[in-house]
Amino acid sequence: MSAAGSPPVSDRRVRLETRGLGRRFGGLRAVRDVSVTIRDGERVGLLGPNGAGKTTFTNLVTGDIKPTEGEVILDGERVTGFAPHQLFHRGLARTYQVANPFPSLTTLDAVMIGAFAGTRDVTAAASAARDALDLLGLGHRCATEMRNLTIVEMKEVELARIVASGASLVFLDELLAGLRPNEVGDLLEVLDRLAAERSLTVVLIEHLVGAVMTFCERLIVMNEGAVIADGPAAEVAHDKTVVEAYLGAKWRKDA
Amino acid sequence: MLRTYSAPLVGIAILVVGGVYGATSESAANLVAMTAVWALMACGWNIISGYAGPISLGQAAFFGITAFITTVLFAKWNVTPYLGLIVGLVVSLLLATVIGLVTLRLSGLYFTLATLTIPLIMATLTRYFGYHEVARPYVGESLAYFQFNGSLAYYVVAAVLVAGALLFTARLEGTRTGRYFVAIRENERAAEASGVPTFRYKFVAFLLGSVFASLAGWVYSQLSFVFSPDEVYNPIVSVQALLIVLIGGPGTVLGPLVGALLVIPLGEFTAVYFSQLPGLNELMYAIVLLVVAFWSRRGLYPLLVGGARVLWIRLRPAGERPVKTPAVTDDAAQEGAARDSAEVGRST
Amino acid sequence: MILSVGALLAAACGSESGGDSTEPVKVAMVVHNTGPYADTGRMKTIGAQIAIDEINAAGGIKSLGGAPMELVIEDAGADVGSAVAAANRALSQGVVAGDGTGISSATLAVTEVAERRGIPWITMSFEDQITERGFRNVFATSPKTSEFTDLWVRAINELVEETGQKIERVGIVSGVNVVATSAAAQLRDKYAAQYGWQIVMDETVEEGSLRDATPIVERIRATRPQLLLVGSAIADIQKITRKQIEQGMTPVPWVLSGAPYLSGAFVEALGADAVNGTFAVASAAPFAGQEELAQKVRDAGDPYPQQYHFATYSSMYLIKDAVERARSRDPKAIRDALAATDVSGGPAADPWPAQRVRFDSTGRAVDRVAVLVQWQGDKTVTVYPLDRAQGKAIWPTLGNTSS
Amino acid sequence: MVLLQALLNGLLVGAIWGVLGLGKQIVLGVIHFVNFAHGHLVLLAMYLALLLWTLTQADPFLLLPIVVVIMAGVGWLLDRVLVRPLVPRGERAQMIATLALALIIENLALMIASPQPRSIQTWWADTALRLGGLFLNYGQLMGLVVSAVVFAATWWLIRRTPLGVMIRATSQNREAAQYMGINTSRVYGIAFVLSVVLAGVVGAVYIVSSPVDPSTAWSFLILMFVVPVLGGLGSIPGTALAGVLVGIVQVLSSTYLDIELQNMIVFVLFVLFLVLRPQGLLGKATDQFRISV
Repeated sequence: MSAAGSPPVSDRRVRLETRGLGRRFGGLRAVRDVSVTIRDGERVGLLGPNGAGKTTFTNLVTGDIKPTEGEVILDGERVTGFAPHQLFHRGLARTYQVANPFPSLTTLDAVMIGAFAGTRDVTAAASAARDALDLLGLGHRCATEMRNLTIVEMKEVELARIVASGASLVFLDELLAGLRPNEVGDLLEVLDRLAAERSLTVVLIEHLVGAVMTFCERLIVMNEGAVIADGPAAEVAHDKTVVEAYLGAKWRKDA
Repeated sequence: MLRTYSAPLVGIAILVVGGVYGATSESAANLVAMTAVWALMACGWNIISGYAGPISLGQAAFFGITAFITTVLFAKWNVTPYLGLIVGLVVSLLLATVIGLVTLRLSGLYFTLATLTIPLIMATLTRYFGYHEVARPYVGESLAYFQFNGSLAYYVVAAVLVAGALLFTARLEGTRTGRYFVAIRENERAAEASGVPTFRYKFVAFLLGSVFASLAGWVYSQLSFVFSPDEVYNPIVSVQALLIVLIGGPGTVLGPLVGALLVIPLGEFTAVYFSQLPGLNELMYAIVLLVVAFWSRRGLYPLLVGGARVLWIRLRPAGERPVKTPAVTDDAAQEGAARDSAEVGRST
Repeated sequence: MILSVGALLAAACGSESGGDSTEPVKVAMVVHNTGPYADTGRMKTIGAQIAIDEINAAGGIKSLGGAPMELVIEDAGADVGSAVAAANRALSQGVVAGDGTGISSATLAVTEVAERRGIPWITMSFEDQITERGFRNVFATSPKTSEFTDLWVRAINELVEETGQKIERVGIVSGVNVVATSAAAQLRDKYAAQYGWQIVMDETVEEGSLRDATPIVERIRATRPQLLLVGSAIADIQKITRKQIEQGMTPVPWVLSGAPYLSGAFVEALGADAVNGTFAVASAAPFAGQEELAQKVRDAGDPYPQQYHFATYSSMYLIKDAVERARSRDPKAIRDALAATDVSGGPAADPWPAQRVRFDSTGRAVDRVAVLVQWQGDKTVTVYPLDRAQGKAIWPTLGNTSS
Repeated sequence: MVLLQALLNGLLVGAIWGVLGLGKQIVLGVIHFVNFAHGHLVLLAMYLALLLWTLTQADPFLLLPIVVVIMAGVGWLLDRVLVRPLVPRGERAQMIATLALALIIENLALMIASPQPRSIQTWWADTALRLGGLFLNYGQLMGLVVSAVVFAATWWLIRRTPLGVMIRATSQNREAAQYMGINTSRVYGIAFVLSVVLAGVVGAVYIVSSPVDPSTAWSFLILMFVVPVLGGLGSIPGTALAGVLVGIVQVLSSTYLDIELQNMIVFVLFVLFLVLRPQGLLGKATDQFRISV
């Protein structure tokens, strides 16, 4: 189901690369020596038990936290320690576990904030935001305050903000958290459509392994701050260490 | 167009009515003039803390320095207050630049505390260099020296400035900058991750706020006749601005004016009717504040406009507020961060 | 438009005149009834009320057919802003003259309101700027701060000579307020040298912020001043004095200037033992032969009659005298009468050391003498000027003060 | 010699600032509640001690436990009527409400006790222990002892008792604590009462060496925030250290610089710390998350 007809992953352009990325807090190493490469159009699932350092790693990449060691290279540019907004303007966007960052903004305004990455002009940003919302079938919700949306709608607005900003590499942190199984399916279809239409490179940070397996062709598994497996979903899913470390019971259940 | 400026137009109407009332007697004129000055001060705080988020208690610094410069230049070198204002504004902006660059990196309470100390430091320095009380020289009715018998003229000046501030705020709401401000207030980290250069925009808001505070301090120095550091650098000055906006409605165009219309006359009222016993007036004042703190979370302005929505907010029992979405609370940034550190903590 | 209308109305309610004899002559009292200076307001109101009652009991203002006098009291609150508001309220009630506030910053503001509205105003404030702004309607009954230092330094010397001792070494401990700092400055620049005093220690304290008096006491121990001059907040004085006692020293006597060191608050804070022997300088005070008035103050509930009561008592009589001579309720006429004031003796002049009140062209009192009051036990005794003293000053041996 | 005396006095003065900061520390760290009225609770305690002393003439340190008990009651009451409703309402509501509370306490004091400064006289408050050329004021010395005891007790309570575990758990993550079956609102209540009790201790000790008037509380306003921030959020030893540091800075600056500047120097130090070492003297590095995003 993923980007068919495009050249094999290995030949595609490298979007993001981390070299020995790590972060210490006082004594402890929350993330250590993470070196991964993400290529154009890939759909990567970043998995790991609670507290494996997934979010911290994401924060290091997206600039929320400054790394204490290692490098982040985005489209060939060394962006280690850049601020999130700088990376955002370079096409790297993220969502937070927090479902609803801007509760008292209207849906349109919330999306416009992202749209300003493309244009400084308010009307242009507004129309870009409208398009994005229409694309997600939220056109009728433009004037609604975020806090009055359903969980699914909130998450769709998050996606709309990314679309409107024209970002092409997105880190989605627990996008599926708090959704009912059927909702998960629907949202993933939406995401799949977006990814295809806007040729997004997607990294899903998730606990729900089953869902991730249906969407991602590649898995990166972290544990205790380090990458313990990285490769095609099917292989990684059957990798012994991973199964023991994390997937085991859950995976069998889902399969 | 009209939609954008409907609020400021209402405000201007209110200001005109105030002028008519101020014309009835000198004490009425003094009251409306003071109200306008504080509304102006509040507009500044509203931009920093009502729109962009960081809660500043340092506004007295800019209020005071302009009052100081205007008065001292006039008293010592006979410089007209108009020039004094320009010098005051320049110095305020420089000061705001320094303070902003240092303190805006702090978040939440820490920023508030840092800003709280600035005016106290300035008060000490001012006294240290020998300025305890400087009377604004008296030259009688003189346009050249911005001096008029009767406070009504000062009211007119202050009212024009307030009108300007209201129009500016309304215009701001529509712009990208204004939207960025609100995004930062709602959730600084999410705003940053949505491409908002949060520090730069908080800094801009801080500078804007300092300008309004300077203007307010300038008019105030003419209304109170005498500069005294203990007075203009008093934490109460900053707190007053905060209270007015919180009562009027933070992040709304008319909030500062509405708040000032309540708070300042209230102060005057309590001073007149509760002066039998020392402290009784401020006690009454405090009790009203307490009521406000509990009763209306969004301030008075929304109560007047979108009464229904505020009602809905109030009807929600405190306990039921969604804890899972920290963005709802005012210190979302911190809570978000707290989550991270918790996450880090777990990954040990 | 609004401006012109306002100007008209302001002008309209500006000048008051006419009225029949039964209508009371209103006098504004803008004083601090609340906030940190509430004590001064209380004392001034007591003094004024006593005077008003006496005047009315004696048949009011003769030249206006026995019209009674009436106080219009407004609260100047805690800051200049509210003082201005209070003055405006008072002046919009048809007063013919006024008094207040006594606290320099507020007085500077209130007197300007009075000047703009053409209402004659009496204040006991020492602040130089009060009478240096070319105002026509403002009259100050106390000496200027800038001259006062000279006056009380001279007074101290006279008193000491009485005891056959001589002052050579003094220390300055000055709080950060207008009066104190300018007094300290003058001592440094001029008067100390002029009277052969050597300033052996010189400390400036941010009022009430003194955490620990040891550093100062250490300096006292090291430099052994014979007197400590000027003074700061009561809390600071308390700490410094108590700390000396703590370290087994005989506390160096204070000569305090510029804050209310003559109230019950002072003795309450320091304790009778520590306060004993302390001098406070004032511009007015109860003198020998004024026991009756002093008693009236005590009956009004204030055990320590002092300059705030007496100065305000006097200013009511000064206004009364002016209205009598003006034979009118017109503030302008009363202003001119006040400017021409020259009273010797009687209730208007007796509270002042010179027993005479005149104003120079700037509106400042002409006859300027400092008063020295000393705490003897928990009683205050006026000890200077000598000819009107209530009692003799008590001096410790002014020599070696270290233990 | 002078330096030694100065350091000594700094210690004596600072010990009580430590307790002041400790109370604030608990409210900030555990409840995340912005209390601008903490200094005014100290004021309240000072007047309480004064009142009891005027009534009984008993030794202030015998009165201390009584003051503490009364303050505990006050704390309980405030928790019910003020803190619980305000906690979920966020910083802004807390600021207005506690500022209002501060004004109420101050003006009640003004109405009841008048603006005059009042103080307690005791035989030992102004006698000193002499060690060679050094003087140790008995009043302050006892203050030091009391502070030491208070710190030890608080540390033991937080680190060594089940209640302490609950408090720490709640301060880490309220939700999680709730899941673990901790009655967090009760813990909040206890924490707040504890902070008010500490304010009571400060008041009862401070009145002995310093007169009180209604405006005294504002001089605590900054210090009460400075100390916990300087010490590092959540660090009890850090708070003690910070208190002493502030005291020493005050005394040294008044010994060697202008006394007028002593508080300003503390403020400047405070701002510098906020910017340069936001986690404070002994704060954990992860705390910086709460400061720099």
